[in-house]
Amino acid sequence: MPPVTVRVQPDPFDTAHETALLLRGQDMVGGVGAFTGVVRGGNGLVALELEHYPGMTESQMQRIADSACERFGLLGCTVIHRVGRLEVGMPIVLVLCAAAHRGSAFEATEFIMDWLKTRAPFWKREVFADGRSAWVEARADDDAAAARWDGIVAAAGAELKK
Amino acid sequence: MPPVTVRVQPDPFDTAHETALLLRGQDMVGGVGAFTGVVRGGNGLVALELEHYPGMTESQMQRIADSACERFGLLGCTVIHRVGRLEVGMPIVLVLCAAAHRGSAFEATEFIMDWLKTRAPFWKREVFADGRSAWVEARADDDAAAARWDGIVAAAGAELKK
Amino acid sequence: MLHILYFAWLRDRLGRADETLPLPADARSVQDLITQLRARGGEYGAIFARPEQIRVAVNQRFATVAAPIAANDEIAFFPPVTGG
Amino acid sequence: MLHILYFAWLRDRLGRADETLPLPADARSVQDLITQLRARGGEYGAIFARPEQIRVAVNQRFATVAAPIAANDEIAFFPPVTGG
Repeated sequence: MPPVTVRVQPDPFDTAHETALLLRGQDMVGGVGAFTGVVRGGNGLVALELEHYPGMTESQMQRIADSACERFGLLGCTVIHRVGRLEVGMPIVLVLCAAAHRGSAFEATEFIMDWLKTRAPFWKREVFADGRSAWVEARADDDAAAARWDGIVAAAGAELKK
Repeated sequence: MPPVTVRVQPDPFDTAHETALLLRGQDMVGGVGAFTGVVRGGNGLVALELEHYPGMTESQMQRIADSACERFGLLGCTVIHRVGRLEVGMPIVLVLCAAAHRGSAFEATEFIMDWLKTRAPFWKREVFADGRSAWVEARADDDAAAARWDGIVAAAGAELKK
Repeated sequence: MLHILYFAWLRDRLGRADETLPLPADARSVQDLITQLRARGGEYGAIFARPEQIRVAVNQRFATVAAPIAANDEIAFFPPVTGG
Repeated sequence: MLHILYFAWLRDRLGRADETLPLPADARSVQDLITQLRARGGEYGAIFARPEQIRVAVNQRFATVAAPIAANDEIAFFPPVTGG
């Protein structure tokens, strides 16, 4: 099996360090696709507070990372998701997918992000400058993006209302 | 205009540093798409030697980065391409695209990579363990990938045989 | 005993993060448990009257209302996720 | 004067990275220049007899064989690119 790292942590991550770890000892990697999610401001937002379901989060992240390795023939995969209070402009999530060719690296990175947005048990609360806070609602277009990937994602996240 | 950085250099790049620069002073970025190209081994390859067309390379990279910003509504873009001798496992190229939403960050990163593969004046020579070396030939599937992006890429790279 | 977990606004509105209770006598599925919780009335009644706004996991895997439940299961209720 | 540049295997085979020559009398386009270079014979003849394997840039922009050329232009010949 290729090297897979999944972590949930309050601390920042170091993209360069994680990329170096992913490449270490490998000589058939042609490219690493990456995505860094960032707290986007606007409307007086000052921070997000992220909570998750300890245990389930990590096991689900491991499953989807393994599944991405198999589906896209990855040579390695790293998924790190932060929790706790994160100010505007701070990185929240990092996905790295190493592959022989760039096409599968790009596809796998998008696949994992779509999955994280719709099937990983994290919840965000928005905290505003005036002291208000509110739970973020799920977005229909995230569900649509995840639906592109057919059976695998759907099976991983069957909904209550069925 | 959003911040655009393009560079051609023999030295390694620092992805974390470049990402931090791209995010500095911005508060509407929701995600950064990234791709790191790496020297892939196999068949006794020990290194690539990359040459380029100084002047044209930088101006073409600037054009495509500006065009990606406009086409995908990017909030910033960084493209760094290394030249000279690069051993197996070493990073060659870095593309970072910052956007409000992940869809455009992913698309722009792929767009720029497809363009670099087919329209940026770089050439690779493969150096093998037994001392042989050979220029890499262009790949038809890279042309096909670039063709997805229609007018913009085609116009930037009209071929001699027309 | 069932271990029941609540996350995000379910936890806020119910005022608890988890509870432990015996497997109800007639409860065979998640739907049976939802019916029992709804019968408590108050915030439980309001929340579990609208199962379309809730997701469920049984033993840390997403599940449907039809999923069977058994003693010692961990059942989690939460809103649609918003990570990434 | 035209400044002509050669890259990658064109430079290797021609044994030079660039040359400067007066705009040939009848040369109005890249095609006219290619015809002149081909007429030199030897490696020039062999390479410029097969323009489909060559790309060209005029003043650092990709161009077609139909592109006009003028005195002081920088004309570059090279194989299809392989960066990224």
